[in-house]
Amino acid sequence: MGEIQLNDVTKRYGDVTAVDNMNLDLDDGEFICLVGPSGCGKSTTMEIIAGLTMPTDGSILISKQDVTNLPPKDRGIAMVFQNIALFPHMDVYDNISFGLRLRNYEKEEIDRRVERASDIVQLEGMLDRMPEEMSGGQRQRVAIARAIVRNPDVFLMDEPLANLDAKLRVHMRTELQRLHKELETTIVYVTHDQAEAMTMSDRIAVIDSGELQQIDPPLTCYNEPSNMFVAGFIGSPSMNFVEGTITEHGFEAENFDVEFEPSHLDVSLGDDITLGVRPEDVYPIDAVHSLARPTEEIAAVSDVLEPMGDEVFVYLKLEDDVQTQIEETVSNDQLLMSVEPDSLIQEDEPVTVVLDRSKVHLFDSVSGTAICHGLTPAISQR
Amino acid sequence: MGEIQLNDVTKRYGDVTAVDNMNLDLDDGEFICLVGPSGCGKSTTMEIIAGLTMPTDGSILISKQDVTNLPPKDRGIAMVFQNIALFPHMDVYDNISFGLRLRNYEKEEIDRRVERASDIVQLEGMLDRMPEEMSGGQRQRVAIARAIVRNPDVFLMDEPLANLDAKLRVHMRTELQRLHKELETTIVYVTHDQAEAMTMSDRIAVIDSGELQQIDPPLTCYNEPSNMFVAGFIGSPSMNFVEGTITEHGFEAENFDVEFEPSHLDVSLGDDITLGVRPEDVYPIDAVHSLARPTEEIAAVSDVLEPMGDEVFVYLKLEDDVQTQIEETVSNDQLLMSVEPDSLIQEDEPVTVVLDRSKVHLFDSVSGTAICHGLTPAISQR
Amino acid sequence: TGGAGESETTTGTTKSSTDASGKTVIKWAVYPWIADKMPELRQALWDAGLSEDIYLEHQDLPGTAPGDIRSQYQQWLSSGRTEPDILAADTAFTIPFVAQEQFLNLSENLPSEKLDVVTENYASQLFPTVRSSDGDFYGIPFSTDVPGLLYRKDLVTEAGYDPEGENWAQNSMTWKRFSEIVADTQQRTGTEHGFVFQAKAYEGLSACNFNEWLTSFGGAFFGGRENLFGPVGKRPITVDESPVLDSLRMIRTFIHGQDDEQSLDGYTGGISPRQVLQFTEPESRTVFANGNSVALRAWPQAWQTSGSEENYGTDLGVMPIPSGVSEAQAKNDGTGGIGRSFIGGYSNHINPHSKKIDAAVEVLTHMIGNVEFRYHLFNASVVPPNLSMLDTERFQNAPVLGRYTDVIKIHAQRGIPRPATIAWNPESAKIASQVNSTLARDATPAKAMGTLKSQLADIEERLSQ
Amino acid sequence: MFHRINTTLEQLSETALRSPADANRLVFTGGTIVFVLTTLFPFYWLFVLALTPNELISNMGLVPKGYNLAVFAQVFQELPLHRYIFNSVLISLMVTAVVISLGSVAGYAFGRYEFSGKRPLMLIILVISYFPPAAFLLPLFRLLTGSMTILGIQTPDFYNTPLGVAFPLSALTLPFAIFVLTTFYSQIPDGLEDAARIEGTTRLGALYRVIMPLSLPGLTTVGVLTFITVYNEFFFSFLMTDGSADHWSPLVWGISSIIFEQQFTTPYNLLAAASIIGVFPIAVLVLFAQEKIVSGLTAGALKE
Amino acid sequence: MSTKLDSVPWRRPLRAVTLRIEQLSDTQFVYVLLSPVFLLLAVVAFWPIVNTFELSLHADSIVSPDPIGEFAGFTNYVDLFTGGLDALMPRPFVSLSQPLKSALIVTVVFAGVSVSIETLLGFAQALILNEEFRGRRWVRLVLILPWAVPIVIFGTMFYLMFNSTVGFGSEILHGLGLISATPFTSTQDSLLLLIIADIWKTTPFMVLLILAGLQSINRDLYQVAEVAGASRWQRFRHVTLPLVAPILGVAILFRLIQALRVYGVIEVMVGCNTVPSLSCMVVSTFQSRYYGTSATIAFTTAALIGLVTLGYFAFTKSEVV
Ligand SMILES: Nc1ncnc2c1ncn2[C@@H]1O[C@H](COP(=O)(O)OP(=O)(O)OP(=O)(O)O)[C@@H](O)[C@H]1O
Ligand SMILES: Nc1ncnc2c1ncn2[C@@H]1O[C@H](COP(=O)(O)OP(=O)(O)OP(=O)(O)O)[C@@H](O)[C@H]1O
Ligand SMILES: [Mg+2]
Ligand SMILES: [Mg+2]
Repeated sequence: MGEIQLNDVTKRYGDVTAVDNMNLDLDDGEFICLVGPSGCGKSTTMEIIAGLTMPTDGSILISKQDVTNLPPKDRGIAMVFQNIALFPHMDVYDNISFGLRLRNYEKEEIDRRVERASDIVQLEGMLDRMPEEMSGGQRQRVAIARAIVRNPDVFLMDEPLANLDAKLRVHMRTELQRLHKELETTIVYVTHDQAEAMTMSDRIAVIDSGELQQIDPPLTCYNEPSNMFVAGFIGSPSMNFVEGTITEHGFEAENFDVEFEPSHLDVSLGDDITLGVRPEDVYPIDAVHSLARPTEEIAAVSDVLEPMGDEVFVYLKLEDDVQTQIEETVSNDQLLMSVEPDSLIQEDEPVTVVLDRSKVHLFDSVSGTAICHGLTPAISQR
Repeated sequence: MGEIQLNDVTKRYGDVTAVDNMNLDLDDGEFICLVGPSGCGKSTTMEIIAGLTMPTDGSILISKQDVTNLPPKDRGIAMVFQNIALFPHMDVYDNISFGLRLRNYEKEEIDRRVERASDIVQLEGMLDRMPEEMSGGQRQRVAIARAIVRNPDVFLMDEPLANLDAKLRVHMRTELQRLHKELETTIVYVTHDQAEAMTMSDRIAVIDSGELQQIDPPLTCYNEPSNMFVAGFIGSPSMNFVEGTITEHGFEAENFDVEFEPSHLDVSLGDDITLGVRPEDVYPIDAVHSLARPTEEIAAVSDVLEPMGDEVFVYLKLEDDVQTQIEETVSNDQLLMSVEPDSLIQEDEPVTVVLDRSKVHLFDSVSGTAICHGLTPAISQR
Repeated sequence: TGGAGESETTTGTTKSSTDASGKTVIKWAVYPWIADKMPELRQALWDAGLSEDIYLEHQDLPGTAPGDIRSQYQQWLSSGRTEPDILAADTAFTIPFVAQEQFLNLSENLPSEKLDVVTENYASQLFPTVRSSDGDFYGIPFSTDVPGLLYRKDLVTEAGYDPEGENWAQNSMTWKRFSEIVADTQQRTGTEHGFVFQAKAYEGLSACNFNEWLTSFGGAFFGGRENLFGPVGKRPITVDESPVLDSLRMIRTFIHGQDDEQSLDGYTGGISPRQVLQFTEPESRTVFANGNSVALRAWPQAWQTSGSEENYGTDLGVMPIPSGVSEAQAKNDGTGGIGRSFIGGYSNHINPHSKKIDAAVEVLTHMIGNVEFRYHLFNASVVPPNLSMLDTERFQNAPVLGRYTDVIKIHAQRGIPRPATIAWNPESAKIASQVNSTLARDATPAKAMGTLKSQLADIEERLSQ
Repeated sequence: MFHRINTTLEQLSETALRSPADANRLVFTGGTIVFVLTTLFPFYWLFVLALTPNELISNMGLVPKGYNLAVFAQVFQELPLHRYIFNSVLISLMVTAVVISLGSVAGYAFGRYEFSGKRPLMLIILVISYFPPAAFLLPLFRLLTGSMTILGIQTPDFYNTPLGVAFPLSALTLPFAIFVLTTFYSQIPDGLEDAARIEGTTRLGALYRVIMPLSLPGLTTVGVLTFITVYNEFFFSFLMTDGSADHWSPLVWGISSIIFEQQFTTPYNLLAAASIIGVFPIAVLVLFAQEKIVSGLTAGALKE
Repeated sequence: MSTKLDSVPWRRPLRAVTLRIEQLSDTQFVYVLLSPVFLLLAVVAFWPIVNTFELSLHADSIVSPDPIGEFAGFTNYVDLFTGGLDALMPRPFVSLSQPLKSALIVTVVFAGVSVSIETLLGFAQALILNEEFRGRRWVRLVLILPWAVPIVIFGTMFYLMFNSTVGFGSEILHGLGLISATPFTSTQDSLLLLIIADIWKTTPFMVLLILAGLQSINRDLYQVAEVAGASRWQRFRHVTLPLVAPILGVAILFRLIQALRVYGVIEVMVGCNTVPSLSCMVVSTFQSRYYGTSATIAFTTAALIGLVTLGYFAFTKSEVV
């Protein structure tokens, strides 16, 4: 019940390949988040699982049964659509109960379930509103209620919380998790909210341009991204990347070096390597004592400060004459650091920083594949 | 140019009051975020400014001119709609250039602007796609491009980034900020993303049930929320609230006390008071040394741990036999604490915590109004 | 009007009656206006010995124009419908049906003595349309249709004329004199129009009005009378000859006056409104009925109405169609002189698919020679095919039509039928439009008739037997 | 009805005059009034004809020459108009039902699926409407009056039955319905059908529960147009019934028989009265149906 | 997923069928959907058409009881275009010397003029009915009602209106110098009156369809256009027009086809002799039992309409077919 398997699934629209030879293997009762940049094929994957889109190639199994040619209604799924798709001619009650009415449930049972679902999405007094008379977030909640009112084998949820405010989103997250535990349903979930992906899912599937990049538990993806794409995609703000080469002292970039013994890694001298480090693993020098194994000091100048409430992002220039490009992925001369809000760093002053060795990632610059996660004492040893 | 003033604006749909006697006064060139729970009236406010919805009461001034009865096209606005609403019969290029073509711009000028806008939203090669051939996020980006291609006096953006992934969102944020600086346009922006609201806006307007609660710079809203609603709404995860009463020793709740001299505040003995403290201002006892003025120690038991990558949320039970209710707003017997990911706290073990006195907020339990933000040394002095 | 009370309520087109139950009902598709007379007609048949178990029921004709009825009959008969049992058909279209033996052969079914009655007494002009080439009857003539020239006796008298004294109903009247009288009366009495007739481009123009005009001038469509019924393709076409042209010029003069460059000398013009070019029977009758015209060319139905007590009564005069040239001057035999009216009629036929052929035959048998039956029909303005009946006092004293039996008899003797051959339908259409267009002054009579001649030649050739 | 229209016109002009500056409003109101008047005028004329005693119908002006209201009763004595109307309504309903259901199914197939042969098939259907109805008369009459045997089976005799008219008309009005419904159905966003199917409908279920309700303006229009077309059709009605009210002849037959009744005079007043009465059921239908032609049926459904 | 369907006995076979249908692939499914439609059309439309075509390959039967003459191949068609059949028709098929009196040209002129005007008026009226105003339902009723008048009636109505002995219409138009005093005798005048009558009668057809199209437009798009600065006209030009275009296309297409087949109103109002449309020719030859000729004209008419519609598709780049 509820296992989903995609075998070599490909979907092409003309010359656009929306899903590219995707293989997925989801266990029954798993909570999987699909993440990836806009247009990478998440929704298409969902639609293929649901049976709304026929794959160009490949087959789909649900509950160990080949459903590639089965209509959606026989696949035992419920879905929250990215575009919400309420039935505009039905009021909220009818929208939510649509699937139940189709299945000829008893009136009382329907009422009970609708009440419970509308309670969960906090739409109690609104059952007789028409979709047109509701706000964007309210509509989205109706869509969620419509899905959860049923007991399918699989839930597909495409950005179900995108239009909800932070508090409601936290609430909904909890409810969905509770539901997941209660019904032991397999859930495939698309979200752009990292927190959501991290907290809710058993595994995260990272997709880029229709190709599956990594499917692993959230912390594995965060801490051991299998390639630069995943590393850069997971975590917000994004990981810092600095390009350099392997010398016999370790890693050498334009503006700083990190020393280690290259022979302990699967690299050759002169290889183009990219070093990755997350903003929270960059420390001002006065915090060096809290680090077991810091790197060598790096001289920089603070450029822009972005206070976020609970933390402050500091954009560091490694060279003096560059303009900070806040959104660039790989930039050899700047670093983003996150510090506590009570930090004393001001804009435009020299700052010396260090990295946490155990949190430094190395990637092959050409293929992007991860070479190592954390310069363990063994590697660092020269 | 670009000042917006709402005077006593009310919008009722039947018995639903979507906007309730709203007064707003936005300066020219200001970047304002409207935030509030789903259904609180943000979109309606936007539509009223745009002229798409006639207010039941009140008047609207744009650029000091009364526009209450002016049609949208004469108000000098561009808008990104919450529901996107692309023209289904036009390709991306035509959608983006629509406003320009209406104004008979030169072909080259249109091309130039469309190219620039599509560049900003990273839709370069997609100008000849039809909306139906695009993903949700791509459509939303077209909607953004359609707005920014023009030079209006006012931008209205209703959750323009809701369907974009984190990286793209960061990129778009920067671009919008740059645009804002360049054009010096007034921007009214709805977002559910706290980070967006905090980093982008000059001021945040917090709305609840159609009523304006506070309009202030982001950090003011964060640090000095004018009432419990704002305090609870701004910041994610939400502020902890604990109900108690004023005794002669200060604040006394069921499970802990915070001592101070009540007479220094505008309260009377026996008043019902709610204490608010953000998760990041709750510290495990071993971090007490980093605090200038901690409160008294509070005994608790860790319940659920939520690792978020760069931090970990710890749900604390103040009493032993309660069930953690992750989403409840006011709960006298639990606290949420955010700690570094390398913290050693495990689930289900006793933890002693302290609060940062300078970050403790007190609210009137009945009206919700803030009484004080931070127990300054003067207040704490008994 | 409404139902005449009693059991006979008028229910749409099929008149059913309660006393038909248990009897053999024979459905008879025939003129709608005799529906009211059905009880009397039925009784007359029974009185003549028809079994009382046979109940004759009226059914409306499926249309007004002969074309409608023809195509409907065509559908019914070629698909083998069993009803109606008896079909009344316009002589305009019976020829193909007879030729194709789509009706029951009555010579084989009717008692021969009755058929003899028909051959001996009925107007012979009607026979070509009901008999096949070998002489068998496929239908029995049912009515004779003749028009007349209606005029307002009161008006002409007022203008100083004496219709009774001059016996207009029987004595010779030329178009020339007619036009003078009409113009004079029109002027003296201040009547809007003088003479109205039917000149719309329709069957009634080609078969009737135009046919009458040209015949009164001694002209003919296809040479003489003997060619009227063929042979198609092997007869001369004479529509471009001068009598025909003269007749057209006369009518143009009536309409457009002497100023028309094609006007006919000696005729008084301006007596007919241009509107006649779009008139069929109802429009022209309305003008006359409203007192806006001195004279009208019309069918007995109209005589009956206009001559009734509540209308003009005895102020209505009817005279035969005037003459263009005298019979002696006429180019063709049987043309010229007065009373060269159109003569048509209806005949009854039996549906060979009927389930009640015997009863239907019985009905027809008892119609033949049944004076009572005829009399009732006459009162419904149906002129009998057996014209000798009109000589009886009974008919001559009949309420309205009786007054005009003289005219009917003259017309019945001197009238000319339409040249109803298999080619007539297309020919009729061409004739009507050419005549209408020359009357509208779109072409000279010579040119129009020239065109018509070649058109008719095409048709004759295409359909030559 | 006329009273209501008058008051509407008054209101329209009133609003126009209150803010004369608003040229748009004025043009709009003016246009509406002109359209309403020109449209109503022939009806008014029909009314004038009905009220004028027949013998007075000539050189008519703008007002009736008499007020012979009895004509409306008289026409019921002349012919069972109610029965004719009933026949027409019944046949129209039958055809409309068939056309809507078959047309919907075909419109759904054509409007929402791409398949090989789609365009040729649509063209073939369209071709039917190229032919003048007369082209069908001969074969259809034989087919539907039991005069043919196909594969040894005698075809049924529908002469003088509602089916005789309904059958051919269903087929001949179908192409139009299919094209219109195809157009409307193809415009319903895919997302809504997807949602219905996820909720558990079959494809046809989605058609019935979502696509058809959301195409209500189009569906109503097709229904109304088909109904009226059939109600007023004369070619096949004359072919397949004998004109008797008891034999399922439709209204047009009945009205025409007023003309046939008398060869040489046409009782125009009766004709006009019968027409006014005959148009009445349709007026009622249109009045109710137009409420279904409403805008914004898909509002609030999608975010895209 | 419990369902109560099975407990209703008669539904079980139905359910089995729907289940089967649901399992079909899209293409199979579509053909299953279309089969009843094509079955009906095959019997009641295609078969008669084929039959009629066969008829057109036979000579007319002039004297024999058999209504169908001998096989003649395509001679009827050849004759039609070379004028050989003109003899059997009230008016020539096509004649350059008398363009307005030939069937083809009259038909095309009628269709072209009336459909263009109906489209414009229909659009204007639909736009009015699309607005919200008090009494809209009544105005809608009024504007749609002409379509409800049977052809016999409305033909007679207009005939009487322009008949100089009854109505005053021709006097007015005559006074304006538009027509002669007896318009029904002239093809030109009759054509004009016919077009006026047809416009009155069939504009509602366009109105209804366009209105339905207008009402189906997503209102959000107007908001977007308004905010983008579109004037009333621009909203019409850039939003309304392209979005009703599909249904407008269908409406024009079918109006065009109907107009090219015009018959009834001509017969009733002005007579087929005065305004000889193609369908008039079909009917008149049919009624004369020239079945071969009639079928030939019918097929030629259909082919002509086909040609016009193909031209229309090309011109509008329509996606309809
Ligand atoms: N047409 C309407 N009829 C009745 N109520 C309406 C209508 N439109 C909006 N509302 C109500 O007005 C309130 C405000 O709606 P609005 O769209 O402004 O909310 P919002 O703040 O944008 O919410 P969200 O974040 O969910 O988009 C909501 O409670 C909504 O249900
Ligand atoms: N009908 C179509 N024709 C052509 N390309 C299409 C079509 N539908 C989707 N695509 C393309 O396929 C790719 C995948 O689309 P999909 O909707 O799956 O993206 P997504 O991951 O859901 O993106 P988002 O986060 O923006 O919703 C996109 O690049 C999109 O442009
Ligand atoms: Mg998507
Ligand atoms: Mg909103």
